Amino acid sequence: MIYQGKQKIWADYQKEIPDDHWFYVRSCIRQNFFPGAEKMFLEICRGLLKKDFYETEHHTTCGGIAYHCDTIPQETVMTIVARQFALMTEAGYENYVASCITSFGNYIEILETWKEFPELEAKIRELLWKACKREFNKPKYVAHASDLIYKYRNEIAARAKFRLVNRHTGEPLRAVEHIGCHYAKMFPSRSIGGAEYPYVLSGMIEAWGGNVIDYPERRHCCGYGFRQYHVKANRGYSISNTYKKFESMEPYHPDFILTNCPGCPYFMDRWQYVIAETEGKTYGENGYGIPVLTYEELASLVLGYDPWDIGLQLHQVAVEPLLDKLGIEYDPSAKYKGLNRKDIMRPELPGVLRCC
Amino acid sequence: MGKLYDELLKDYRAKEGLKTCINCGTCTAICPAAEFYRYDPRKVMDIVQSRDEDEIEKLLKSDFIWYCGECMSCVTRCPRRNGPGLVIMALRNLSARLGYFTCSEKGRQLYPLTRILTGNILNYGYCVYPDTFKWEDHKESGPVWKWHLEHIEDTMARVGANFKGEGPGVLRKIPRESLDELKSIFDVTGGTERIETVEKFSRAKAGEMGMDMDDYFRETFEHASQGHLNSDGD
Amino acid sequence: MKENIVIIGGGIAGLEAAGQLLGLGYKPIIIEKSDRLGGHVADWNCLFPDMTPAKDVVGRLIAGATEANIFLNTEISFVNKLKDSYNIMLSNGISIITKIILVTTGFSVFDASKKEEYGYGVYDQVITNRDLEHWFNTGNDRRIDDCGMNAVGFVHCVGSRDEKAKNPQCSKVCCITAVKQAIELKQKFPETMVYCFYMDLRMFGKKYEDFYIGAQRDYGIRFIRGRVSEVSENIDGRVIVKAEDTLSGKPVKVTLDLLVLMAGMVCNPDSTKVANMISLPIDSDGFLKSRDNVADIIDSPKDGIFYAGACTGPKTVPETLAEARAAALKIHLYNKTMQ
Amino acid sequence: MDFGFKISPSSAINLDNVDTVKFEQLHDMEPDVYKCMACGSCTSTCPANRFSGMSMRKVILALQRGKEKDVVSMMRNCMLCGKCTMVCPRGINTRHLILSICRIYREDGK
Repeated sequence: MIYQGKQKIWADYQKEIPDDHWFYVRSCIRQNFFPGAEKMFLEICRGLLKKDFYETEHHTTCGGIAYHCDTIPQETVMTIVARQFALMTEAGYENYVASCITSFGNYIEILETWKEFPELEAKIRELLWKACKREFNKPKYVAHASDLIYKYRNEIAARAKFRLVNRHTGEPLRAVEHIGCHYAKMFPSRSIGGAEYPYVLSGMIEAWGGNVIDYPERRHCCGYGFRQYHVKANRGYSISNTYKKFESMEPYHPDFILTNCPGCPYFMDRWQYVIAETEGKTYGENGYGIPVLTYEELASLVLGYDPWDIGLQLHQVAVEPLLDKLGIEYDPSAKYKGLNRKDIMRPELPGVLRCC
Repeated sequence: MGKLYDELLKDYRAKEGLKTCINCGTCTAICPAAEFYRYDPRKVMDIVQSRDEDEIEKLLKSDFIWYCGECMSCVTRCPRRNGPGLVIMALRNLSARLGYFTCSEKGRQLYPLTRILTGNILNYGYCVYPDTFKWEDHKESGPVWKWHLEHIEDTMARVGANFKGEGPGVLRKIPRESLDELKSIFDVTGGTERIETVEKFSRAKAGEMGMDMDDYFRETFEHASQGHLNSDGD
Repeated sequence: MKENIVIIGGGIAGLEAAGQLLGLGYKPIIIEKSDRLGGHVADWNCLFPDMTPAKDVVGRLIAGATEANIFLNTEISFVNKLKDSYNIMLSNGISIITKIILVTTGFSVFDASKKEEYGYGVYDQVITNRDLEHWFNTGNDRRIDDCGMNAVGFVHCVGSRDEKAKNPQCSKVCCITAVKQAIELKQKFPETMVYCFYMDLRMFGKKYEDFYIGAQRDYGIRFIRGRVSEVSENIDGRVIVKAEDTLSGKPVKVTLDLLVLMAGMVCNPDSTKVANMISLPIDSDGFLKSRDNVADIIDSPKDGIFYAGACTGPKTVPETLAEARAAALKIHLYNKTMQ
Repeated sequence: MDFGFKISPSSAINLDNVDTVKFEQLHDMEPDVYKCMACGSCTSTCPANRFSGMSMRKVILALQRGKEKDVVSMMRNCMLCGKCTMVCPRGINTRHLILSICRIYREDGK
């Protein structure tokens, strides 16, 4: 591997990201499975870095999952998106940031399609007016939330309480980065680093002291496949693709996996559990899995937030082996407690996958 | 209705996605669906560009077009700037409109998908929502999700979510007037019509198969016949 | 005193034309940017279809052109159009007034690192056709294991027939070059499995098909019809190649010790520079535009300016030499009509 | 625990794992087998192709990919009429090749 070769490519895909004043829209999947991640995004950007991120309760799903499950026509998804843009316009913002990769891909695809077919944009403006009596300006800038954490990575590093270094060995932690397919595969020029060697997550890992692993199936989809997961009969597709990735990364012994897509961390986390229970195979050390984190979760850990405040108890794969390597102290007895240490029981332990 | 090919080309995704295919196979080489299903996106492109009406009709009625996972990895690689994934979306859209989707097992899955996803959007404003993401249908979500659902008020509160609450925040309640706007968007853009079309053809198919709609839902949601996966029957 | 004739580019086209013009009694001037003559061919080892050593060909051409005025390490700074001639200012301070210019600026090899998914410049074991020729010449490349290799692959059409690489054209010579290099590699390492990944095999030239049959029958080189989609590196540094085996309709993958990218021909930026200086048009394929692509390929649309070789599109060595000869004759006739 | 679905093996042909011993054996007997360029002349002229899917082109490809089972099942439909030999532009004696394939790949009595 020639690191300079990648740097050369990265230099071709650097986008100018506005520093401040963002209209923030959430992700359907992440709010369910990683509710702490989005909370921490705003906490870090607003609370810590004092940036302006505006959110309105009136924004909704972008419809991306329904669209990619082929259940709604293109005009419908475009008009839902147009409504989101209208909310942004009404709030007086021009920079639009999406928490979800499917959404991000959806927004970019729609804007590009409108550019190519202006008559379609005109039609959607009419439909939106008809449906909601709203008008919109197109955003000046559309970013994915990981672009912003990437942008702020050095500021985060400057405030970091922990570095991505194994405290027992002093070696940098080995990280696998997994980029959501719709981040760069359709429009490489709208990403950081391009489609082949995306830098958005690698840049964070490097800035915070870790080493990035490049393994053969790095670019392969996590296996979500929309309808291939949402319909139970198709889930063999989903797990088979994830399995392929894990088999490929196994020889590199990654300490953790970092993701920027809503689906990927869920699938890479949960399919490890299913692989363990059905095949008896685990990929971490001592029967554990490989912890899978979102970029906000990793940023929060580095910044010293409590692992249970940021929601790591909602992962199926135990994160404790990673916390131990990082030297982060945590209270095992608090992991599954509610507010004010309210007792709400705890999840059952799986049969094979070792959990805490 | 005009020819199927012409209908297909009215779809912007087909316009974007289908230029000229040279059958080089870069799409199939990295396609997650081709990796496990008996599926070859290159052949889809070749059939469509052949403009052979019979073959296109067969395609629209087949399982073949429903194997794609819409990851769009093919779009990155095509040397002719095609988007096989986009063409698949256009084919699926046409298959749904014409009711051809009920002719294949994977196509019939459009019924549960439509019910789940458009239901979530119109009822809650989310594509995925805890109230409808049952552990029983998603055992792979693990004991942690089961626990999370059982104590969702507490687990959500613990991580600072605004579950079903007023105002902004994680999993907040989407205000009624916003849900109403979504509904009227569905009404004016063909979303509602699409739901009705899928419902109508699925009902007819369920009748043909001698099932009520609940059984039909379960059947299409859960059942996978042999022969889809490459490994089947080997 | 005969007319000045300026030849821009000291590759094989420029050398051959100069040799012919000398034979016709002219004293042509060759302007060469680099410090040596022979262009790309001088970097090559053997030439298809008879495995003629490239240095013999280049050596003969240079020997035939020694009487010409040759400026090495020299570029054109600017050109002024005079009434019926051109004033060419060279980077060495010399200026030449001429009525006749022969453009033989040739081609550039496509920068294979632009096909990011193939990993040239990122993965150690990915090299180009040019790198391999260099190794044939010098035996010096740390990426090639002299003790032999398990498996080697060739990727056809790298940066050719590729709209994303902004070059939809076929580069013409890469198919036969891949077959030639595969055979040469197999001669050195008979135990190595060699794969060629192709879309079409364009074996148009004299004895090319024989070459292809030989590669199959005598060397057991495996041809896989499928464009390579992705290359990655495994933990021991070898590369994994993914394509579709389109003849069986299934994805195919293979682990290789070495992957050779057949980088194609693209228009030399120096051609474009020269074209801008003397207002020559560029054709839709990015190469210089001839007066007519069938009957007048060596004529530019401007009187007194001629082309030879790959500045107007990908060409083989014999085609280039034939054009150079034709251009010399054309210049001779043109000069006669001027007088 | 049964989740209702399982991991499926990849359909990709992995050339690293293809066993070519028998194919090399065949090549020793029939050096011309290497010369096939997959033009499909044999298939288009094959009377068995219409009803059985027999394709000499595919047989040769399947041999190289180590898919012996496919070969054996296709070969059952060959009637040894020899039309493919007449049309092969590379002059491969496909009829002879077929007999050799049968000898090598059916030795196990199938």
